[in-house]
Amino acid sequence: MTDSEKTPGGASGGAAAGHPERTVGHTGEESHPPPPLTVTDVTVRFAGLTALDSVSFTVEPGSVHAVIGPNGAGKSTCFNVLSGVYRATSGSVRLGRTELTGLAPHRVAALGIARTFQNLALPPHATVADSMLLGRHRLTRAGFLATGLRLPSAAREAREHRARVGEIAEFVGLAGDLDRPAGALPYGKQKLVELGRALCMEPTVLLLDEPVAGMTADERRRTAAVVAGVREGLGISIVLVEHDMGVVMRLADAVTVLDFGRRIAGGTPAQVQSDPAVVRAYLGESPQSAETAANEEATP
Amino acid sequence: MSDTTHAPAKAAPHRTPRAYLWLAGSLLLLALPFYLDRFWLQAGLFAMAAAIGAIGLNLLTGATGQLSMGHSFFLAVGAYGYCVFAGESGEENGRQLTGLGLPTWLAVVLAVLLAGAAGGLFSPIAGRLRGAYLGIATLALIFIGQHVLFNAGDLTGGFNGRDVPVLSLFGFDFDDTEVVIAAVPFGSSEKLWYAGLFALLVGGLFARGVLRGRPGRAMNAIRDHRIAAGVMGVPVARYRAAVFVLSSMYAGLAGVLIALIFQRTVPDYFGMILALEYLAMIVIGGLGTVAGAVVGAAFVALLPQLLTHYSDSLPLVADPGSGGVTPGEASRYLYGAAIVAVVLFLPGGLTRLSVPMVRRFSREKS
Amino acid sequence: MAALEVRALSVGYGPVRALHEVSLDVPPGGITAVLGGNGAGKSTLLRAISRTLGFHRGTAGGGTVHFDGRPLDGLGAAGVVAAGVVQVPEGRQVFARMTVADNLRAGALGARGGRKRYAASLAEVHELFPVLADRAGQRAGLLSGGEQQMLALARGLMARPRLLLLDEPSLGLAPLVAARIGETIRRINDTGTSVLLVEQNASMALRLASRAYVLEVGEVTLEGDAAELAASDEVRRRYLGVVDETAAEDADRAQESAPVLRRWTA
Amino acid sequence: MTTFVELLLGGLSMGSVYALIALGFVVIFKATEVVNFAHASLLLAGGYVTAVLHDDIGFWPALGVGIAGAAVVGSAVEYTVMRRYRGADHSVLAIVTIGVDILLTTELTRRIGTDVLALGDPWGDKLLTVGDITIAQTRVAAFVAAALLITVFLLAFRYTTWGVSMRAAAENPQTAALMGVRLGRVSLSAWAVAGSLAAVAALFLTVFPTPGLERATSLAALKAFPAAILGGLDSTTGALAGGLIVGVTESFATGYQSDLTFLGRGFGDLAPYLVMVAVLLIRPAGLFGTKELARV
Amino acid sequence: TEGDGKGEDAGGVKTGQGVSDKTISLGVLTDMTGVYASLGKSVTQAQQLWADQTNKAGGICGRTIELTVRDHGYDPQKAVAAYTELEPDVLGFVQFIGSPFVAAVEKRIDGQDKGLVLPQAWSANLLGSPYVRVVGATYDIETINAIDYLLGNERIAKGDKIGHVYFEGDYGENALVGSEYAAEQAGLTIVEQKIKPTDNDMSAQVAALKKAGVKAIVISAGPRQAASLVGVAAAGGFNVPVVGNNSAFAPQLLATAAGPALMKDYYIASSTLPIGSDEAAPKKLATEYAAAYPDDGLDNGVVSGYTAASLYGEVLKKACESKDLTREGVDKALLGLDAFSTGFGITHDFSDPAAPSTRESVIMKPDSKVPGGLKVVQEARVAEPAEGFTFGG
Ligand SMILES: Nc1ncnc2c1ncn2[C@@H]1O[C@H](COP(=O)(O)OP(=O)(O)OP(=O)(O)O)[C@@H](O)[C@H]1O
Ligand SMILES: Nc1ncnc2c1ncn2[C@@H]1O[C@H](COP(=O)(O)OP(=O)(O)OP(=O)(O)O)[C@@H](O)[C@H]1O
Ligand SMILES: [Mg+2]
Ligand SMILES: [Mg+2]
Repeated sequence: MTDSEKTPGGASGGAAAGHPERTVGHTGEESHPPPPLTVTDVTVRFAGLTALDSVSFTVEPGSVHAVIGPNGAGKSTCFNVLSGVYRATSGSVRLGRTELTGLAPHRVAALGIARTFQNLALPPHATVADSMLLGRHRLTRAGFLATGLRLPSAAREAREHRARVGEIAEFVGLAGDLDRPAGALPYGKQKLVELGRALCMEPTVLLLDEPVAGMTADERRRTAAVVAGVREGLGISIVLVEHDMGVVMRLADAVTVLDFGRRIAGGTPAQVQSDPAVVRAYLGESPQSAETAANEEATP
Repeated sequence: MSDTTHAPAKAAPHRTPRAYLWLAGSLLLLALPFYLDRFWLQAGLFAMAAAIGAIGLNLLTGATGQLSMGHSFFLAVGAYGYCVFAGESGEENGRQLTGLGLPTWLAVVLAVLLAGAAGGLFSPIAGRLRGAYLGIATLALIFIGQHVLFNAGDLTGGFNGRDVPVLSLFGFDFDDTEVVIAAVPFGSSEKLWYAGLFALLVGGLFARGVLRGRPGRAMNAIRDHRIAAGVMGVPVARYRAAVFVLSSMYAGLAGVLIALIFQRTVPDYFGMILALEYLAMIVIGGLGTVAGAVVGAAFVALLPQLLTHYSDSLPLVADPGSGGVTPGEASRYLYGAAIVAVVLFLPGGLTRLSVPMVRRFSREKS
Repeated sequence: MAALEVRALSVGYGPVRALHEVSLDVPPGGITAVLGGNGAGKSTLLRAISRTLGFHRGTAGGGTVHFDGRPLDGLGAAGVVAAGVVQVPEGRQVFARMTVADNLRAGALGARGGRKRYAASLAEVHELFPVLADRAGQRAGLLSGGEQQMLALARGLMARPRLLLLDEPSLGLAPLVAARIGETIRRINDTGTSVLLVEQNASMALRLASRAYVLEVGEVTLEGDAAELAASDEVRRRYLGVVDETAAEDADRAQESAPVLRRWTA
Repeated sequence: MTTFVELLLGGLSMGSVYALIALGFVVIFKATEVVNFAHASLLLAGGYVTAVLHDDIGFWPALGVGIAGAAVVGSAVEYTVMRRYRGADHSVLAIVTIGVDILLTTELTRRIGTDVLALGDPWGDKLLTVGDITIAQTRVAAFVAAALLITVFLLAFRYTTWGVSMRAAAENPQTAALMGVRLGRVSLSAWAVAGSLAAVAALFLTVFPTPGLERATSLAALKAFPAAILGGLDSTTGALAGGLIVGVTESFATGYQSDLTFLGRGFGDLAPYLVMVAVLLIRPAGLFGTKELARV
Repeated sequence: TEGDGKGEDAGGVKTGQGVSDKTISLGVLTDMTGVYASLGKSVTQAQQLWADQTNKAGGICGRTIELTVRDHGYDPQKAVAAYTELEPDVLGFVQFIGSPFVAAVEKRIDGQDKGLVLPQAWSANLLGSPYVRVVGATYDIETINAIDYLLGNERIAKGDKIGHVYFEGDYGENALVGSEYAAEQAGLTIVEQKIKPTDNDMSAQVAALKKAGVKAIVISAGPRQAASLVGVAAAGGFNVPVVGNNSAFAPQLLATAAGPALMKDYYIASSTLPIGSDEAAPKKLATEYAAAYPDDGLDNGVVSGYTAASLYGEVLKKACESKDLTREGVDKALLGLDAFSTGFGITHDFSDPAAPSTRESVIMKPDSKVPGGLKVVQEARVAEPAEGFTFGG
């Protein structure tokens, strides 16, 4: 396994997230790192087609692991398996020692695996704050009785968690929009709400499906910084699906490349980018790809 | 449910004027039995019962998105449950009836629980169905209910129903033996008025708390995007079932109250029309909120009463027989028109009348 | 005279003001690009042109839109399509419960011309996105994000529009496909279709377009020849993501000042 | 044995009438995803027009006018009421149709008053006898009519863009509009069609063996609910299948009532609903309805 | 003003609720928009007619009669509400359609209200209350008489099977009690077919009864069901006599496809002469009603409505003589009334609240030529099994 060779601390990609030693410090003493997420021989079949074909990879604790590949390669399907939305036809997913395969989504969530959706899954009329508070569901306890009878415990809980939601909104840059219905936000902002909602779950593993889609270059940079900040601040593992190679390059410690449901390559961003198979299947012969194209523009 | 999101502090400013309204309103409600005659009190009581039931339905349909056209079934369970639990076994016009003769307060509790259980039994089916399919499937409940009511004679009394045991709490009977309070003779309606008011208040506050709290958010999430809700950690199936039980319990309570008002259960009452009226209530009032349910219930329950009461003086009605529009018909017209008009001019329900200003408030705050 | 003329267009969503006095042209047979950040009003602009603001409780607060000298203001959404202006909406918006094939049929609803024409268009889009041919029978909602984006685009093309409004066509597409989209846009443009292109992949947009506009918080802040704009610092930094020294510094400063989320303890 | 066959045939023929009503639901649901409670009153309208006219202009013209009339009523409802609610929640729209139904039904029952109106159909109480099996000609006619109409619709949906426009409009009005679908026209046509279907159904509901059209006729529309659902609310074939199943179930449950006494008497009305629930448990979207998606 | 004028008037007549010096007001709880609309309309109009006539003739006890009508459209809630609304302001109720609702308020009537209520229903369940009084033979007895008619004319004999198609609810099920009793007396077997008011097509029922091989059919349902049943049976060559209760016929049916079949071998049992009879009283009523409501048909609802109203009138007169127009007075007056006849072929005896006011039934046969569509085939008489029969006993 090439990707397991390098520790997230020394991640060359980690440079973007700034000061390596601090990152180490974070994933190191300050907190026990999250357990590794191991995907082994996962196969998913739908009537007629194989979306995932015995795919295996490991997400090292506290690392950013990118999964890339052509459209329809099986990336989101992979996420759906990790988050319990789809049940793998065969193979297994483990978080540390706990088996995830076959668990219902809410059980997976309970283990601290949070995700964002590629096609937005935000209730358009609910306010941003509400959507984010929903993310706190697994961390809160107040049930029908407690809330119905307005027990003080419920009130206290609500207060604390609203405060935290505020912090997270501040962090992703939604502080101003908390009271607006998500449907009224522009596409890019809605993407951020999804990110915020996932963060509200205080995850140990964060699955991001195309977090920067529909953003301008510097918005992408900012979002990338946010993601880096998450990894830095919380030291959690992040699985990233993204077509913007620039962002992938900047954030990822390790990359797994899928094509037609098969894992065709893996390793450091640099290794992958120069891998002929990847270039053929995904990046295209021409040196440019979405983001690097920009640099090429800059130097005519 | 926009104002759910403000921290209490934020909500504070526009609370005070409301508080006064609440106070005035509750005083009025408490005073009414001293001024209104039985007819109006009864109308009010029907409205209260309806409101309780509607709150339940709004939890289910409005907040969780499980369309139910079978609500009246659970009302029936409540009503008849109470009769069976509280009633004595014995002969009642030519029928041998079974009853457990439990103390009435206990019977109320058990009836409510029974309704909840009925809901719980149906929830696995409900869990598999969505939208209109669930709606029509729940219709089946009504037909089953009617069938049982008519055929399980020794429990339900068949077509002519059975007498409803008088509710008595701490030795105080809610019956027609007149108690004179402040020179006003108190009959069953006057007494029940306060019981109903209390039940509605408690039920309303409880539901409001639920809707504005963690369960409420989970319910809305299930309504808006089931998969996402699951991924966010909401046990979807369990919640859907729980809400079904809760809403059935509200229906059960409403059923008990209705039984007490009728003083005799009438099987024909718990039919499809009633179920649809409940649906109308929450839509007219506003989906997913307690206020919506209450306002809608008042509207749907009281309007026909008003219309029939003043039917003689309605515009262009002819007295019965003289061929023209009879009062009955006139009130039907107005009722139908009212439903269409309300939904047309107040999309989002009657309660939307107030919400916009609240919204603006919160905007300025943030 | 321009194919599409937008003059002093203002749009609001209830209290929210989304567009203010926006004017822009799409030359006949030309490609015009619109850049802008989140919430700049790009989608709103397209909605205003395709007369679908109503669906978002938005209202045009003034200004005019002309296509080939004909005012579009009076028309309904369908009327605009009949006039030959077709929008590919943001965020895919495929008919999830309908099959891929039916989605494409739906796309052709607004098109003039009979079965032959239809067959021809179908062949084209299939050749452009082979996956749509393979999945003809699959329900659109089950496609992958990118596949849905392809479908949305293909569906737009089925209408054989005279003016094509594209809202972030390359959203969620693999680089290879994104590049191909670029070529496609140029190709249909060569066949005489004018294009109004909203695209976050600014480099591609500017490469394709002849004219370009930059929208910020609902107002046009920059406009002109695409190449010129591509050269301007502002655009280079904000939309092309070119990190020259100064930019790099403040980018880093941004990094430093970027709030760091502390762990939650409770 | 003959009883069995007679019950079966009776059930099938009655079922085909339910199928016609169900098809009315289906068309409107396809186009708007609204469960239309006003269908009962459309039925009454169509029947009423036919009934009052047949004496003067003869049966077939009267039927024609009746169908047209119901179509007009349907369109009027769409144009004056439903159109105003575009984009509203579906359960809201359902309630609106209830309001509309109250209005229409009140008006029509007022006109019908206490009469039982004959529709002057050519079949009267004539029977068709094969061996020792007899069945009313009206029912044969109903069966044929239903089969014809449903085939027509299947073809229409397959070979015209109408079906696609409908489904597009129903699933996502905004995008449909972007495709050039004229939402107004689509739902208008749907309501018109539903109306005329209701009129045809009304005819077969009120001719022999039922005495004629009167105020309670519309109640029969309720029977079409389980039919439409268990067939699949958005499926034409489903409407047919559902209708027939409901018809047959009902017929058997009634005919063999004395053998089913343990279920309690008067089981006939309940049976279709039980069958419906059973079917839904296995196929939550009905026999032919489109399943809902599970993909994010 | 009007209403609780407790006390006495100048003439020393004690008065109570609903009686003022000028007026006696009576309540009418009817259904003119619901399932029983056709019945409700006729009954109400007939009673309105009676009130007008009485007032023209100088009223009763120097007071004019006032009818307050409430149309509950067969909705329990509205019905109970309407009763609650009118009860304080009226002396009693000349009409109360929907016996489930009567049952619903019976406790209050017997308990404190004590106003005289004449329901338009003939279910034996209503017997027993001194205030809720059924005018005519109850369904069970009516059915016994009907079956006896078939026996008497040798249409059926010991050992035969007869079918009974009946409504769910008090009407049908009370009739069933009667038919079962009659069957047991005459050694017949009943084949039951329970239906709901929404069933309009009796094909399945007929098929079932045919299979069972019944020799005759009793129908205790609405006019529509009767028409369908008779029509289907006849068309299918299943030629057995059919008898129905008084509610199982409406003249409008004769115009429908089933008309001929109905006139062939269908019989109705009822506790009044048909309005089409050429006795004096029915004739008079027919002409006057037709004059008052030219565009409404004549049916038995008119007769029973009118009968009930005139009974009330009779009782009021007696109460007036004994100078007591309070509810108690009225109830007492009624109990004293043991031979009441309005010339509709039957004398009623109201002295025993537990017994129906009569056990006689007239047997009639549809005939399109006479107004009201019914002609008498057997004068009022009591079948001897009916003599001994007591409900629930
Ligand atoms: N529920 C399903 N039923 C049938 N096919 C499915 C289902 N879910 C996914 N697929 C198919 O599996 C393949 C992989 O889909 P997936 O969404 O994982 O692709 P992806 O890698 O996310 O592509 P993109 O980058 O465009 O999002 C696609 O071809 C899709 O059509
Ligand atoms: N339905 C709506 N209701 C209220 N405000 C809205 C609505 N849709 C958009 N807005 C507001 O209008 C402004 C412009 O939104 P718009 O979607 O046009 O931006 P955009 O340029 O398309 O952004 P993006 O690139 O993220 O799609 C934003 O401030 C947004 O909040
Ligand atoms: Mg994907
Ligand atoms: Mg946009």
